Amino acid sequence: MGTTVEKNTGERLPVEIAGIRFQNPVMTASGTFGYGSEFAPYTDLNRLGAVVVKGLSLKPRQGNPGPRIVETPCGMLNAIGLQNVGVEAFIKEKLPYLRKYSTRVIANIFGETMEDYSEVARMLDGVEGVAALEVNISCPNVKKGGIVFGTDPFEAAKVVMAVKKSTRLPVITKLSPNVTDIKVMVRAVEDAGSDAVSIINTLTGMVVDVEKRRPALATVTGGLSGPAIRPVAVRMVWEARKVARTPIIGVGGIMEAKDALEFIIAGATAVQVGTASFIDPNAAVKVAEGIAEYVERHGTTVSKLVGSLEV
Amino acid sequence: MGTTVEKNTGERLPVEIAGIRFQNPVMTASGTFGYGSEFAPYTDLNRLGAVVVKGLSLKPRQGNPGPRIVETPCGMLNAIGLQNVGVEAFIKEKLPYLRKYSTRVIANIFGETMEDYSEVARMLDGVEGVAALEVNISCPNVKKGGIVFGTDPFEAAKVVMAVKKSTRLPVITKLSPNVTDIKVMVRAVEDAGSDAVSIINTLTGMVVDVEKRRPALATVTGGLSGPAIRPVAVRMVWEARKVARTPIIGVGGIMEAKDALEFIIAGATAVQVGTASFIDPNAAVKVAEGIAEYVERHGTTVSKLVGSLEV
Amino acid sequence: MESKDRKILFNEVAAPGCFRLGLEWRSAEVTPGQFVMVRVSDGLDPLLRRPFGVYGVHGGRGKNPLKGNVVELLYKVVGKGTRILSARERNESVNVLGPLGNGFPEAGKDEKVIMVGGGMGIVPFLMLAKKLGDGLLLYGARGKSEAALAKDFKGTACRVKVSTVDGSVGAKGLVTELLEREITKDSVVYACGPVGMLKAATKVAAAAGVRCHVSLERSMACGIGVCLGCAVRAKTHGERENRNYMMVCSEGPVFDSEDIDWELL
Amino acid sequence: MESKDRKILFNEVAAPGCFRLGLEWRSAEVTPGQFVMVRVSDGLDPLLRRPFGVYGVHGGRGKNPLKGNVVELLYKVVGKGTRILSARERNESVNVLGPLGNGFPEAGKDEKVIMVGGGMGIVPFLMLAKKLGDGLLLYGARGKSEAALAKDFKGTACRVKVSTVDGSVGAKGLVTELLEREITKDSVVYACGPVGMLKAATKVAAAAGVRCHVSLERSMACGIGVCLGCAVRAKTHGERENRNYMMVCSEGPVFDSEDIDWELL
Ligand SMILES: Cc1cc2nc3c(=O)[nH]c(=O)nc-3n(C[C@H](O)[C@H](O)[C@H](O)COP(=O)(O)OP(=O)(O)OC[C@H]3O[C@@H](n4cnc5c(N)ncnc54)[C@H](O)[C@@H]3O)c2cc1C
Ligand SMILES: Cc1cc2nc3c(=O)[nH]c(=O)nc-3n(C[C@H](O)[C@H](O)[C@H](O)COP(=O)(O)OP(=O)(O)OC[C@H]3O[C@@H](n4cnc5c(N)ncnc54)[C@H](O)[C@@H]3O)c2cc1C
Ligand SMILES: Cc1cc2nc3c(=O)[nH]c(=O)nc-3n(C[C@H](O)[C@H](O)[C@H](O)COP(=O)(O)O)c2cc1C
Ligand SMILES: Cc1cc2nc3c(=O)[nH]c(=O)nc-3n(C[C@H](O)[C@H](O)[C@H](O)COP(=O)(O)O)c2cc1C
Ligand code: FES
Ligand code: FES
Repeated sequence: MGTTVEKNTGERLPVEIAGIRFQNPVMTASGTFGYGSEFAPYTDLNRLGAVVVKGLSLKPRQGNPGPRIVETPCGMLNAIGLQNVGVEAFIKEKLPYLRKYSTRVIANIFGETMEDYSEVARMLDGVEGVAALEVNISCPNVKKGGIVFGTDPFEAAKVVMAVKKSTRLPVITKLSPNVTDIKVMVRAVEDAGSDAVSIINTLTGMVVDVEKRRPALATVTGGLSGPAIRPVAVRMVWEARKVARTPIIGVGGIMEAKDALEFIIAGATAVQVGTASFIDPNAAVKVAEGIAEYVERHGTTVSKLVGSLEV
Repeated sequence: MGTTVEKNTGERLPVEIAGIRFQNPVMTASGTFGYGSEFAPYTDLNRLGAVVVKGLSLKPRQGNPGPRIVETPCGMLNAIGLQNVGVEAFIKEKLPYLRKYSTRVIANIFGETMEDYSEVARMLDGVEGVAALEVNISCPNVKKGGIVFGTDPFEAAKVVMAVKKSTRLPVITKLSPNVTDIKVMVRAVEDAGSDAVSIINTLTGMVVDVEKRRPALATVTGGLSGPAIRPVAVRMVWEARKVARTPIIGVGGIMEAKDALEFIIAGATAVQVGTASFIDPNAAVKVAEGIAEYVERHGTTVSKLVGSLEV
Repeated sequence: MESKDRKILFNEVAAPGCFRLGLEWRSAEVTPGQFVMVRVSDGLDPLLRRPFGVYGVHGGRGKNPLKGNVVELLYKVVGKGTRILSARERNESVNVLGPLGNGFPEAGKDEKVIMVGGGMGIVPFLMLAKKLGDGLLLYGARGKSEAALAKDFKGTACRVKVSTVDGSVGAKGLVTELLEREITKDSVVYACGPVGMLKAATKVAAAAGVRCHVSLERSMACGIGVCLGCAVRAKTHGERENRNYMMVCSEGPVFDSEDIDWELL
Repeated sequence: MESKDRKILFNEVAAPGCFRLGLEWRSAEVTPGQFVMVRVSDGLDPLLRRPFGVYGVHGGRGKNPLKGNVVELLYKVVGKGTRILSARERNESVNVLGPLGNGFPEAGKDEKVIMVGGGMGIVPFLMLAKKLGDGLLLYGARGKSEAALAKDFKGTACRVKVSTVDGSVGAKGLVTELLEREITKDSVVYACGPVGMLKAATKVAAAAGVRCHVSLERSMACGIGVCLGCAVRAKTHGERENRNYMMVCSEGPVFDSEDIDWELL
């Protein structure tokens, strides 16, 4: 399943995904860790498994009007609108900083058309310091009336194929939870050549300001993240594990090591910490520390824990 | 849209669904209010819009082994397994008590086969004191390998048709949120004759006990309810409103009047209070009181508020 | 059977990590073994109430130990909810639902009561001891500091024997080993504590041919028999046909140990 | 720029519904107008930190009003988070991230500073007044009790004029009407308060042909420029092409009022 137990080194934390070795299974989730540098004053980037950067598009994007965020019970809704500096500025202005660290960098990418995806992938191909691409398919396909790529297995597969053709980098597909059957999506993107899957992106949600009788977000709906969604995310990882032939990266509501371990035991080879980094900029490193303590205490390794749930 | 503004009476709270008038828009959610009598020591049943009773099946059901519940961030997972006394015992032993109240009674029903659904519906047809049926389609179809009726528009429509044929009572279809597009489900059940829809049942989720490396629930996965899911529920009501021709009953994470008003403004004609009743057995009545205060303060009526969101 | 805000009269350390919580309660009446559901904070996290047994009722007229205007709980900090509760201050209020559940049944005329408490399982027995006016408590404490709780029984006519696994106080070993030594043909056993202890107590009682009543714990959402979340499997099938589960909150928490399917607990 | 547990030295009522919170802070250094993000409780609800401006820094050597070892906040209870914060006690700790943001820019040599504060918008100006050593504060208070906060400026060389809408204290009317009367060609306006007030102050300043800097509030998740949640629309397109949004937390909270697209706020 793409996971190698590092027996010879005796190390407990490293995991392998799509041929890349990560020093520990804890990554930052795209869109919650900027381009990495913003967190350097608060945390030690070298102690992360990987930094996944804010989603990159072909051209810079300005994002949505405000309000863009609203708090919800144990969670938050966001409608940032995928504001980002664009892939070119990322390579020129953001990546050089990240190269100073030993931590892997994963570029999260998205597009509004198949061509966009291909083109962004091509531009990142062979760029020093980028270890893999994570393809965000939870975006509306502007050519198909805004239907989200990630909720249709055929469209999702086409995006993955387009990206795979444009790069030699390992491709991680980030799946949307807003689907009836996550297993169908996993199979579709794996058949299209995806090397790993990240599960889950945000659930679509909405908050109404009842005094104003208006949506709390300018875009009406937004993406729900944070601990509120964790049970849904863990369930989807567990379902996906039953059919997946490639490694799974678990995401959704991880606040502490115990939460990350839920995902790993349910079948994730690695995890991403998202919203938690807003509340504690050192959260991801603390999660890694907590996992280290757990595997030590249980005399096991992360790789052995993956999918070790007894049902 | 099935909603009549009670202009002549000047009353602010009543709503109408499928030709039935409810004195206020607040109902109890199935499975969270027993058969009503259990709450009589704590709350005034006469002040509710309706009592929706625990899901009824043809035969009594024993439910799942424990653990059946686990707390989650701002929510809970349950895997009760639809334990209930069966439709016959309900009519004989539970309903007579509820008839003493002026509050409407809605019988929530489910089955494992189409025939089950028909049969339960038939048994409740013409029974005094039952105002409507709410059909829970979030159940596995044992004849189709356990695929959930409520995640397939064709199966869902077939269930609704079967029930409609077996009863003259108004039929409310309770939809599952575990679908890619709630609009497709709304259209399917409406075309099949459903008189109203309840949105949403629980989201499927899972919790892992990381020390034991076992699922926290005996059934591995369970239904997520409580405030954590409210943003998803409100969003689905709003999406459904765009296509629905029948009234919507909003359910999911309502703890106080403000939460209920989110649903109403987004498009729900009535609401159901679920998990909140566990935390405060008087929660539903308090929600009704808070809605009364709001419509008074805003000089409006509930019927006028329905779907009044300005986007 | 009320859901009410109750003023905190005291909330103080009883033993390390263990607190006594006193609640103002107009005319409380509690059966030993009953419990209450406490909403530890008004926020949404933790969402659900937490169940706690009643440790005592004070301030009643005529010294009836089951009636009074102060309800005392004894709880151990084990997680988020109990941690938050332990930080609540005097004069603040907490919402409390209860008293709930059945409590321990009356002992027969000729039965001699042996109470077996493990850890916080001691809670229901202080009231029971006061009510009985005699009896024997076998208390399996986790260590010296927990064992000190036995002092609370000084005012009762109940004999107390303590055991600790490490022998630091009282007999060394399991409390059910004490039970084996003390049990007689005319005993009735009332047990409360970890499942392992309850199973062992059940066996000892069965071997001696006497009745055993156990107080069970399950995760609870409602406490009043409606969520059906706290189910335990019943052993007696025939009589209870089509109703193999019992709710700990509303049919218990005290059960005849013979009614429980221990294999499935 | 740190995320740290800070001991609460005091948390006391400053005016009805309004609290002063003192935090132990080893060598704090704050620019007037900066803010901190406070985690009001360790629980998950509320989940996000809450932003508060810094009201004062005390205990510094050499009486530098921008340095010290106590950071004081002034906050109003408006919802769940501030209610929980107001219940936190002395000697407890809260986790605080900051100081964050840019703060107010230096005034030009010949500029006379007019500070315009509405409600809690008074917060950044106490430090600014101390730093400036002179200046004029126009304070639109919500009523008598809030107006009492003006007393805190007694120790500064800053003149204070209060207005209330009902005229219960100071001038009757809007604080921006006071501004219209006080503004001159060599003024520079610093404003903090509700959006309506900021818009009006911007207009008054523009009419007088002077600079106006405003401190904005938006819902915030991170406070450090990464979630991109606190965006406001910039007016100046040319220069900022493809970058029409500014982040209030990291590029503000203080902006030149000309840079803001007020229509879209
Ligand atoms: C009828 C009944 C009476 C009880 N009486 C008492 C009492 O008098 N004094 C007392 O200290 N405790 C009592 N308990 C246990 C008490 O309810 C739990 O310790 C408490 O709910 C834990 O809440 P928490 O948020 O601190 O822990 P959580 O964060 O919810 O859990 C922390 C740890 O405690 C365990 N836990 C959670 N709930 C329970 C439970 N219901 N039973 C056992 N372990 C649990 C969890 O598995 C976990 O390992 C009683 C439980 C029941 C069902
Ligand atoms: C940079 C900055 C500095 C601030 N400085 C101060 C200060 O010095 N003193 C002070 O009292 N307050 C200040 N605020 C406002 C303060 O952050 C909010 O009042 C607080 O977050 C409300 O939290 P709550 O949980 O109590 O309210 P919530 O339950 O979150 O909301 C209650 C009500 O307050 C409103 N509200 C929520 N957040 C904000 C916000 N950021 N701004 C305005 N209204 C809001 C909501 O719309 C709602 O109507 C500042 C805000 C920002 C962005
Ligand atoms: C403010 C914000 C911005 C996000 N931006 C992106 C993004 O650009 N690309 C992406 O694939 N996911 C994005 N996400 C989703 C997260 O990476 C993650 O999948 C989700 O938040 C669930 O994890 P969490 O609960 O730990 O936050 C964003 C999430 C948030 C909260
Ligand atoms: C313990 C429990 C049992 C439930 N049983 C049923 C049921 O029998 N039939 C049904 O249609 N829904 C059932 N539900 C779903 C609720 O009616 C409701 O749709 C869901 O809990 C979301 O609302 P809430 O967040 O307000 O609880 C149950 C929910 C819970 C928590
Ligand atoms: S806790 Fe709900 S039925 Fe027992
Ligand atoms: S609050 Fe996150 S970018 Fe400003």
